[in-house]
Amino acid sequence: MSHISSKRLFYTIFVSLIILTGLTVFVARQDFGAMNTPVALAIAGLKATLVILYFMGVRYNTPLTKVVAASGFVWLIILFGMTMGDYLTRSWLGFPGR
Amino acid sequence: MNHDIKAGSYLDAPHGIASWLLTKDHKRIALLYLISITVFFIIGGIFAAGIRTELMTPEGDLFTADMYNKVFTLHGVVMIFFFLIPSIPATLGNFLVPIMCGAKDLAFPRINLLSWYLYVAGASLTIGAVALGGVDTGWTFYTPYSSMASNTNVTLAALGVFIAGFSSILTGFNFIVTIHRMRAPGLTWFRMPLFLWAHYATSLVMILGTPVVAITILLVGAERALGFAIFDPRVGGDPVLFQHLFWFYSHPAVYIMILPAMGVISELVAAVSRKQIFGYSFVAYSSLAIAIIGFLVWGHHMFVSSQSIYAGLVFSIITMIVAVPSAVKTFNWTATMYKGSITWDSPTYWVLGFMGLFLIGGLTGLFLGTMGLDVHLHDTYFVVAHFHYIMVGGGVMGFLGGVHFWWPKMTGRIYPETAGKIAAVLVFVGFNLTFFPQFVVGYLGMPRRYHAYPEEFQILNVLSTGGAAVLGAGYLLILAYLVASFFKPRNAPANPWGATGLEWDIPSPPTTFNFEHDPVVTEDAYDYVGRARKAREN
Amino acid sequence: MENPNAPHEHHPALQHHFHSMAQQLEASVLGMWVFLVTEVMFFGGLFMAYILYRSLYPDAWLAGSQELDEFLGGLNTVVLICSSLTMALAVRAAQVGSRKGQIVNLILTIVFGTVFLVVKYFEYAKKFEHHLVPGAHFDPARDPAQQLYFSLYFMMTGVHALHMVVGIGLMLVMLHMAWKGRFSAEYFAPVEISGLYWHFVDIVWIFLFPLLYLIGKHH
Amino acid sequence: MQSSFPLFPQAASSIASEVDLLYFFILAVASFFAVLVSVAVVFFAIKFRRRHADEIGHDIHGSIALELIWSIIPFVLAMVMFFWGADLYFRIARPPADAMDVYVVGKQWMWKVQHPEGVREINELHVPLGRPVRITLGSEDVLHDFYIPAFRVKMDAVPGKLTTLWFTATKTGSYHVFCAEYCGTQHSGMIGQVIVMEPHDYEAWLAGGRSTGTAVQNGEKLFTQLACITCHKTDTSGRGPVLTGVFGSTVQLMDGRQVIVDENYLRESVMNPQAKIVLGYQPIMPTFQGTVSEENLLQLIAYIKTLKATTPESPEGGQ
Ligand code: HEA
Ligand code: HEA
Ligand code: HEC
Ligand code: CUA
Ligand SMILES: [Cu+2]
Repeated sequence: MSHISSKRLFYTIFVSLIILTGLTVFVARQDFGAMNTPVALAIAGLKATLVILYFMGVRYNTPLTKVVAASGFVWLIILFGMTMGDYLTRSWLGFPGR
Repeated sequence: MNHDIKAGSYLDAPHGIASWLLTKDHKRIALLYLISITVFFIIGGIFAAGIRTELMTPEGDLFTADMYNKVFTLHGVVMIFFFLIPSIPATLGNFLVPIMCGAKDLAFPRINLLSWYLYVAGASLTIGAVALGGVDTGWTFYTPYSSMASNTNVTLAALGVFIAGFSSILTGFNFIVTIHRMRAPGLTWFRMPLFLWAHYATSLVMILGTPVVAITILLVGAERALGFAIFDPRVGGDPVLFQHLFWFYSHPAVYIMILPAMGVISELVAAVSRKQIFGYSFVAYSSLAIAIIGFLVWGHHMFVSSQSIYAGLVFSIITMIVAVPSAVKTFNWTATMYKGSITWDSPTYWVLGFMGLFLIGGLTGLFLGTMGLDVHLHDTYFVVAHFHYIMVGGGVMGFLGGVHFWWPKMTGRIYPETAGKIAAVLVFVGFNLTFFPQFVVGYLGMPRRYHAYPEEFQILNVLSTGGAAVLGAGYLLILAYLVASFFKPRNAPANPWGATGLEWDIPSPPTTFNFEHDPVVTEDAYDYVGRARKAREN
Repeated sequence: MENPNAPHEHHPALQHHFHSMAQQLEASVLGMWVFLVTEVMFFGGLFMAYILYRSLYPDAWLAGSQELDEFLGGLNTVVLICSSLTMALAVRAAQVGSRKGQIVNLILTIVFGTVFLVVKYFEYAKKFEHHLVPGAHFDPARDPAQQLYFSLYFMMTGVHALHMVVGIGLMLVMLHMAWKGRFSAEYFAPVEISGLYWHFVDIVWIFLFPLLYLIGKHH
Repeated sequence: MQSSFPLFPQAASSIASEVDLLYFFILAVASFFAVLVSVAVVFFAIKFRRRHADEIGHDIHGSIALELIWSIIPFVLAMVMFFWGADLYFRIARPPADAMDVYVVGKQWMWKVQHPEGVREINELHVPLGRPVRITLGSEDVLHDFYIPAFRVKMDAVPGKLTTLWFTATKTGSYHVFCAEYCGTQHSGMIGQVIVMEPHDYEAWLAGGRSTGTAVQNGEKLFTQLACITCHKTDTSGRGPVLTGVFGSTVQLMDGRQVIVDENYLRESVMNPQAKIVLGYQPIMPTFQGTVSEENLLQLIAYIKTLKATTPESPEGGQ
């Protein structure tokens, strides 16, 4: 926590973030078919990771902070996964509402 | 042990109303909470009395249908959000978590006070909604009824619940940081009292689940107030999505209600038996297991909601799995009593009552978790009986047990033992008389939230109402002697039960900063044997 | 590092119930992270609705997204990234004890945040003009399922904007404290945790931008 | 009929006794544990009561073997319950192929029933003994739930979609129908009766009822009245797809997805036509949300389902 990052590191991250923003806008104009959204999300995820690790300093933080930071996302996956698990298996039985 | 007023007790230190309303002392905030939740328990209880009186006869004669709907909605909302969820954590938890950690206060005292104010604000809004004519959606706020059909004060009540949600988030957040960062030297995780483990697990649920229900309720509010469309079937929205979001919180929330009670019972069982808890680490880990696996079962409230059958299968099997840690706890408590030295003071009565009622409540959860059977049981009085057995039989009994156990510590006063025992028996008997018939009437098929019902259900309903009167009398008795104890001298000894734990090493009531010297922990929790040995050596 | 037994340093900002400044800092940082977890779950509910409806009504999402101004969205993304940089620099300035650095960077952060909100205001105004606000005045010629898209658009960006407003308020407090020279190498917890909050708000936008603005730009 | 003080519900459907069997199994397991633990706790509390003020308990810390035993046994029992219950649920969910169709719509605060032959009733449902009945449920407004305790079946009626429920009645008589999902003021008044009749009585009842045309005939009429027919023709000259044989087929959508046409797809196609656009067509079909009631919708669906081979007039409405 008392870790102090260099200004240089911050500028590097900043430039990477701007480049990645340009990249999302660019790839949005390409058609990857079903991969459009995953590509956009991958870039957003990468940007978020950079912010979390360096701007927010998780990289230099205690393991506990790392676990806490990760847990929110794990719980999101539970929420999304199990709810969509319901919708994606609807009507498999072939009777409405089952 | 005969000095009347102990110098420096947190109850006296600064005087005046402002010193209470602006206090940052966790113990005073605990008392503020204790008073407020008692008020809401009484309000919720009056609504319950209304429900039971109406249901004495099959016709709807006491209330109009709309009125009845408002009564049970407010009964549920008040009891869940303004009584049971804050009950143990915000009172006993607030009081004991820092002391058990050996700390002077919670990590964020000011936020702790804020949490109480948020609670009061949320509760006031909901009471405001009552004053303006009530709410009639049921505590579950199911869409599209809540978003489109109901013309009562849903938005206001929902806002109240939303704000109260943040008060519970803040409590959980304070506990987690305190338990991680404020423990006394030597107090390792596996030396912590199980009460702390239970509160840690509860806090996890509070911070991970509550925000989801908050945003969901906000969405319902946006539909009503701004005309947005989120769950609106007319434009393709899905009302069932609301149920997913709601239960994602509200199932884990039932563990917010029971885990702290389990923590209390773990303390009480060890103390009344003067014995090391049986299988300490299993009891500790089972709290975490319940909190975490409890997040994966919410769909068991939706077996007939048109949820996919395959999703239902997954939710059902995990529901059955999450019953196992509760079983582990129950058996460990039982085994703790084996070869203990068991007192028959009033806390013991609450422990026994809790065990019996929680057991029935939990076991009937298994009926509901079984898909084929839940088709018949869903939304009948069987469910009502199930959750009252756990929440009132387990949660409230645990809470009252804790209050009786720590009352001398919190207030420095002693209540009359005999009255305590009579009250416990009254509550136990009254409770069973109220809710056991509901299992029967539920399997017969009586749906819940019914203002009038077919005649053949009447006898069971009359029994239930009679039981509620006994139950109510029990609660009133407790209220009476606890309030009366305030008029008696403050003469409770520091450790009336001869129990272990940091809180029993300090005066009753504690001083403002809890400890004169920062404690250093050198023994396991519940080390009665070690203490006895030391006493002998000295 | 649990319960460091360090001797009392008696820093004026040390609260009575902590043993040391280190313990106090660790507690507040952990606290902020725990709070951010609740924030993740809070937005999570909205993202859940987004995922479901997008998978049910891909066409409505495509059509809705085409109504958003990609340039303004992109601009705001860049503005927020700039603000995150100045925020990180402000925290660093506090850590190294540079009062001037704190003040300059905090002001910049506030300015960027305000620019973001102003841009957002113009975007919202356009939606009203084009009858894209769900409810009574929604353009009846449009597929009704687009109301779901726009409801979520307004909820997500609205709640995000609200967080920005809170963030700016927080920054003003920090600026005041920095002005008074409260922060030092020993005591910078308030800036540090406000910074965490600010970065989090930025992260939310990093996801909102592609998910709301960039769907189907390849058409 | 029921006695005036029953303690156990009548079992009047083929599934009821199966549900009861599972109930008794779990009841036995639960009672066993409830008695075991309660007796143990009370027994210990008496046997090991404190004899003098300074007494403490024995130095016992735990036992891994016991922990395993009392996790594994409940786990195994819980799994038995799960598999049994899941299997039962499949049987409750899956109607037999030869079930007769009945359409039920929930509306604040009544149940509207439509028999395939066209007879309609409100808050009453007449069914023949021994014949599987499949109910397709819709809702006009909010959530409701069609619940027949004597049959041990229940299903939510969800606005915006259709759901199914089935049973085979095994005893004549009349049984409660309850609305089991809270739906507002008269939720507790949204009750009715299922009347189970001998098959020939049922035929007689049907014949005596005022039929306003079969569901299919009504659907066909609506199909013309609502001008569906102007776009959906029997040849490919219409602006919309041909609907003959569409039910049960797989349709290719514009966005690349494929859907199997079931009742809910048909429903959505009428109420929210823009949601799924058939490949090769323009999104020009107007929405009938607000124009077509849920009941009429069920008739339209019944009609479209019969558009199979050459005889669109076939009256049995979805056998
Ligand atoms: C404190 C609150 C609380 C708690 C702890 C629980 C605990 C459990 N609940 Fe309950 N429940 C509610 C409160 C609670 N519930 C409420 C409020 C509702 C209704 C909401 C509404 O609709 O308004 C509800 C509804 C509800 C339903 C939905 C019913 C329906 O609407 O159709 C289901 C279904 O699975 C269920 C199951 C369970 C199970 C399996 C447990 C388990 O965790 C119980 C585990 C405990 C034990 C099993 C006992 C101890 C074990 C032994 C002694 C060993 C023997 C064990 C085995 C053989 C496995 N509950
Ligand atoms: C912590 C939670 C909690 C608690 C403590 C209680 C306590 C009680 N509850 Fe409640 N209950 C719920 C949570 C709780 N309930 C919830 C969540 C619902 C679902 C709501 C919904 O469907 O949305 C519900 C629903 C519910 C119903 C079903 C209503 C319906 O579906 O139509 C009933 C019916 O009997 C009932 C009864 C009682 C009784 C008799 C008590 C008793 O324990 C109360 C005892 C207290 C008193 C009785 C007051 C004090 C005494 C007096 C003032 C003396 C005079 C008394 C008499 C003359 C009777 N409750
Ligand atoms: C203005 C012309 C028009 C009218 C009127 C119209 N439809 Fe359509 N319908 C279409 C078009 C075009 C499509 C294909 C594009 C789509 O899926 O929306 C379609 C699709 C359908 C489908 C899905 C068919 C498939 O192959 O998947 C059904 C079912 C349907 N319509 C039923 C009806 C019914 C019932 C009515 C009257 C209540 C009706 N339509 C009125 C134009 C129309
Ligand atoms: Cu319809 Cu309840
Ligand atoms: Cu549950």
